Amino acid sequence: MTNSNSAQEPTVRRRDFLRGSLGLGAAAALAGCGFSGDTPAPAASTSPSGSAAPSESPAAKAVIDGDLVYFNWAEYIEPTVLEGFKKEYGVKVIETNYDTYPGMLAKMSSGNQYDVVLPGARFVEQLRNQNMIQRIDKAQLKNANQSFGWGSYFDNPWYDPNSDYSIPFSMYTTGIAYRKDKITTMTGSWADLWNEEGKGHIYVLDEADEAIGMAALLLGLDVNTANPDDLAKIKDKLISQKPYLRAYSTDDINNLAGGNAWIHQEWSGDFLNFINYTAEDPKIWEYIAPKEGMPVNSDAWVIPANAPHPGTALVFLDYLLRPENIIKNIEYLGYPLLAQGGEATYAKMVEGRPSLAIDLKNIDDTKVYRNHTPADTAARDTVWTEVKAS
Amino acid sequence: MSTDLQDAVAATLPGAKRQSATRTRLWGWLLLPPAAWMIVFFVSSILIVVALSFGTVNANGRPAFGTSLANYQALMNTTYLTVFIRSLVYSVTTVVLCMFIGYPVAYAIALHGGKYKNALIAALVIPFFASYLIRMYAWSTLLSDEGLVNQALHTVGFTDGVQFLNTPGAVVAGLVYGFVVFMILPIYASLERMDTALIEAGKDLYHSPLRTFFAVTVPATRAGVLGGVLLVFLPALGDFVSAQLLGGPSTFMIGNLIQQQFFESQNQPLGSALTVVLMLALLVFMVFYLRATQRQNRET
Amino acid sequence: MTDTARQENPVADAAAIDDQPAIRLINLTKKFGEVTVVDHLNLDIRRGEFFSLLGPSGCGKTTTLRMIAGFSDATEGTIVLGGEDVTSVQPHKRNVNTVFQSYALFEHLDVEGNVGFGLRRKGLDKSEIKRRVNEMLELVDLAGRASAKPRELSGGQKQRVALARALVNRPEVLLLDEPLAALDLKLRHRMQVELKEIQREVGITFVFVTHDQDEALTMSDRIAIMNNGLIEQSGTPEDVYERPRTKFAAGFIGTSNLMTGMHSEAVLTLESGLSIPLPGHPELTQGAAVSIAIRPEKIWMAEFDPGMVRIPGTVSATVYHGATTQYLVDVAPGVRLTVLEQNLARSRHDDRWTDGDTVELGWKPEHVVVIG
Amino acid sequence: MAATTIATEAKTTHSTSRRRRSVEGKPFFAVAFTALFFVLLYVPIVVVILFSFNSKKSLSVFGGFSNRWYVQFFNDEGLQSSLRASLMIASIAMVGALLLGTMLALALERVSSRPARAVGTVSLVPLVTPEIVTGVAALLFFTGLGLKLSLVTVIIAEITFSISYVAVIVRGRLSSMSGEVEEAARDLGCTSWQALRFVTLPTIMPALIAAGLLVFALVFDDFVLAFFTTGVDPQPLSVRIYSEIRLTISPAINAVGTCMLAVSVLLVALSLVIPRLFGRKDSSLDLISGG
Repeated sequence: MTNSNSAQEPTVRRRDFLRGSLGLGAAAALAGCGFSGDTPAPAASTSPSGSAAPSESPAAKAVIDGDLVYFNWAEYIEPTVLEGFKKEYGVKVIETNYDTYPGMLAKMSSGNQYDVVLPGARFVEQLRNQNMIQRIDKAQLKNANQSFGWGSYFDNPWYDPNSDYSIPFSMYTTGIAYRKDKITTMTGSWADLWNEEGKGHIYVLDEADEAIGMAALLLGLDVNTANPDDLAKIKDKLISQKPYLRAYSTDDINNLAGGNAWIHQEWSGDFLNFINYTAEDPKIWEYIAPKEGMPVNSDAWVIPANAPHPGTALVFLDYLLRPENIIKNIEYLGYPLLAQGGEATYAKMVEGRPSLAIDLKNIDDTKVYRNHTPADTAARDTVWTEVKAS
Repeated sequence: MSTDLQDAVAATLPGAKRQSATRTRLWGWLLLPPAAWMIVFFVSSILIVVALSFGTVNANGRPAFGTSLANYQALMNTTYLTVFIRSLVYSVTTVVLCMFIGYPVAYAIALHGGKYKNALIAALVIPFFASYLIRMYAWSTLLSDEGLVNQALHTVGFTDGVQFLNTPGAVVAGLVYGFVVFMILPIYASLERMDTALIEAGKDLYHSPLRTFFAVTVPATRAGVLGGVLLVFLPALGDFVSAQLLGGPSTFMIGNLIQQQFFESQNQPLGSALTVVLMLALLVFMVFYLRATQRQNRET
Repeated sequence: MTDTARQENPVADAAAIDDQPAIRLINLTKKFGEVTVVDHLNLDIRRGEFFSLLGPSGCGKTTTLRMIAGFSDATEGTIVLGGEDVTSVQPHKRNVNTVFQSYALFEHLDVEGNVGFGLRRKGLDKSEIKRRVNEMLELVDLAGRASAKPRELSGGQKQRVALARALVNRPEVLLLDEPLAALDLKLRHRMQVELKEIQREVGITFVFVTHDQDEALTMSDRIAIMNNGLIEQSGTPEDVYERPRTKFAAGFIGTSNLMTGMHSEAVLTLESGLSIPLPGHPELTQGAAVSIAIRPEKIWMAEFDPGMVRIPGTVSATVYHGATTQYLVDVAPGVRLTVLEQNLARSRHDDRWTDGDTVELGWKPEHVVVIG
Repeated sequence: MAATTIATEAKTTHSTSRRRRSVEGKPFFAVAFTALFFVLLYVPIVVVILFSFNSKKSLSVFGGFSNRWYVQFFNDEGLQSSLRASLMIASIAMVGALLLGTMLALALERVSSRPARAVGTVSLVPLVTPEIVTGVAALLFFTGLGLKLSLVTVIIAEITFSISYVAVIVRGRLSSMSGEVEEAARDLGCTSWQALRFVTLPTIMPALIAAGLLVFALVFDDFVLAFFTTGVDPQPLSVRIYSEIRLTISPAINAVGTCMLAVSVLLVALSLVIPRLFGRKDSSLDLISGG
């Protein structure tokens, strides 16, 4: 794998190495310099534009070349779709799950080899910039026209120019779910997560981006801010929320179903899934789109650079793009898929619940989570750690 | 120190005893494979943790070795201190609760279990062989606001319901539930080993069974209790599952902090530093523990 | 001490031994680091004899036994077993078997399995093993317990299983390491008799290690008294009891009244000034320091015979033992003798002495043992 | 032995001093407290079993009996492969830890040199190290060496963690076995190895069984180490359970839990029964509990 930025790489590595071995002796020398997972060629920047041209790898062909090593959220696919793939192509699916995007990144960085992974948009960019994923040859996908070529936004999304490296999957907003039978004083603002009525029954998603983004919107700041003053305000705001909170949790459906949550920062699709499949009485539940604005995000399938079976991965992605599978997944997941007809299917599902409507126009607006420089990422992580730890 | 540790640890564990040495070369060779294994996979891995705790995160967001003290400086922060103190408070509370719960149970089984003793110990152990996660999950659904317990309370007339979950109490309860068996077994073992003639003698001497209990039984089982303290305190201090499944917004423990650095914040060097601090804290505990057991050994 | 060693030297003694010994130890030495546990030991044990190594704990007797068995390597010296040098032969190849102090039975095997263990290792065929095991169980009186597990047996039964397990292999020599120490007194006495009978019956050389002088005296053909890694004296039980050759031997076997002083002209003068006549020892040099030992039962307190040595004393304590009474008699400042008197039918109660009585002690000159 | 004595003693006091005891009330307190303890211990277990038969997809409302979650479990290839992976990890780790732990125990019982004591101490450290530390260390070690995380790394980590348990249990048994027993075997014609094979190992067999079962159960259920060291192979069951209960409602997990419970009941029952087959009156449980 070649890299246009690789010229500066050796010096960095050697300096790391010397530092390590001088200071720490055998153990450091043993593990080499930059520690493991310092994958093939570190890119110099993680600039949000993603303009640094990644490597050109020989694109794989859509031919079954082994079992599918599949890495996704738990149950984030319609079961019969997965079953159908196994039956039709006679392969096994080796499934592993992650429970946060950073967790996913950690597992990929530690050298684990997967065939297909479903990262969130900003992680697609990060993986692309770090040369951890491979180019997807659209010509190999018979159903590529479902996502591309009809004037779709995803012909050239913000996180992956020309969608060279990814196939878009779903999109979602982050809003607030609440119980109408318990709470009568909602104002349609993020401030509702500080609601007195709901004190002790309010949940915030256990994700740095979502929590910081929510506070930023409430304070009128950029959801991606890394400005120290902004972060200080956000931190104070989030800490002021603690007395109202029941917990930070991404186990949203359980929290809603168990009756512990009266107000819950919530992903649109999980809410739909919950009221369609789990809620005892769907009518008492409402999803609101806060007036300060909602983060809109999407995810996309990628094939890691070190995928053992890229051929099978391509066959799988093509299979997912079949119109019938797109519809099955939308209905099961409750998220609109980023493909032809996806929006219409979704619109039918959310009839009468306008707050769940998602406008594709918002997919690259300011309320999308972006990548940061390592220093900025660290600053945001520190705020989040300190909020949770306090 | 090292042999003290060995003896002290050995003393807390079942059936451990010192023994004379019959030397044969065979035994020396037998030592090689396990020794090599422990050095390669345990000692060196701990050394890597220590080494990485002085490392940095490079421009790529990846960990790199270094000689920086920055991670330790970052820990000099009231936030981390809060988490540390909180973890200590939770673990100590857990140990104390386990002691008060475990002692009567061990006592009842050991001295009043009769022929059901083995069956009772089996009944005690079985749940701990079934998935810890599933049991914790069962508790969390049982105790949720509209879970079975609150439904039951509702039918009895508590219309408001009680919030059990997502509180520090729930975290400690989870820890107690998870580790109490490690307190019961050593106490049970020491009660089993105790000479019951002591109790008889004590009854003659003190007349009151309660006074006998405190004057005879408790001191005789101190080794078991100390062993239990060790076996409960250590895992409790490093746990992160209980706080994650049962905790609230302010129940973060060191274990959660470490896990977060490794799997969310992508800051392995800081996570390593936290791990080293945790190990040091345990070392301090071990020193005090050893003093206590030595004092105990002198007294008996 | 070197005297003793020389006397036991098989090379010097070789002519005296008509038969080849079962065991010959030559300059056998064992050191653990700086500590010498067995010190240039020379010893012959004859075929078919019941030989005891007697000594206090830590004297090196068990170490000697372990070297003979092969569990412990000799630092120096040679072990000859039935004419063959076995010094560096592994234990499983030596034709000796051991009865251990702890019995060391195999818990996972029943009595039959335990007893037949050695035979199975030798690869004998099953019926032969069965026959010999049964025979041996008959001998040790355990025929009915062949299928019992060791933990179901009493101490005495375990002891007999251990004995049978060793004997069934028909070893040249059977080594017994304090095998009776763990038994209670009554059982111990019974087992002493049984062991001796079994030894007579099978005719195998027994080397018996014990710290119990009674045991050694009643069972052995010969006894070696060990101390600090050296053999102080060896000989028949009567020999070592009646004629102890060293102070240690005199003190260790039975009770002895030991007195040390200056010899001149058939009189021994103690430090306290007491003079004791010491007739009949012309070999003693004038002015030499001499120790004498007299057994308590050899001292009379009345009805003296002519020719006895007699000295006065004061009874300081009496201990009634039933068949005997023990008196402690002060004969000079700091010199207290122990006297053992039979409580015979003819002696009346009133005749006995009480504390503070002035008495006269007497003994026959030939009962005085002079130690170098 | 001691156990029987205590039991008899307890019985006698019970009959002779009933009146006095009821006045003071302590044993009644202890017994009642123990009963309550066992109820609480088993409440979640009962819930798991009950809801594994729930006809509804709910963990708080019981809608009638159904075997749908078992059907789902047995048709869920992911859960199945995780179950197989966990069984494999536990079996291999059990064998490996037994082998190394027994070697360690035998050596430590007999060699008292300084390096041996050092090894002995080090081998006990994992017992007193929180799992998260061991997990972090294993993760950094494997990734640092550039080893791919896989079931193999999980197994290595689990063996490292389990050796000390085996060593402690086996040493306990060995130390109560007189060293003369092995000498007796050699005396009766065994080489050192044969003595080990024909005498020592059969003698400590109950301890080996107890240690093996304990390690199997601990490893099978272990989450933390597996979480840190697992790769892309089928995830160990505990890790899959963790990601499922964090993100979805899946009563199939209760079916899994019920099956695991059934297996562990079987294992514990075996550990009670097997030593009897070896003709010993005490059970492996005594060893686990140190009795």
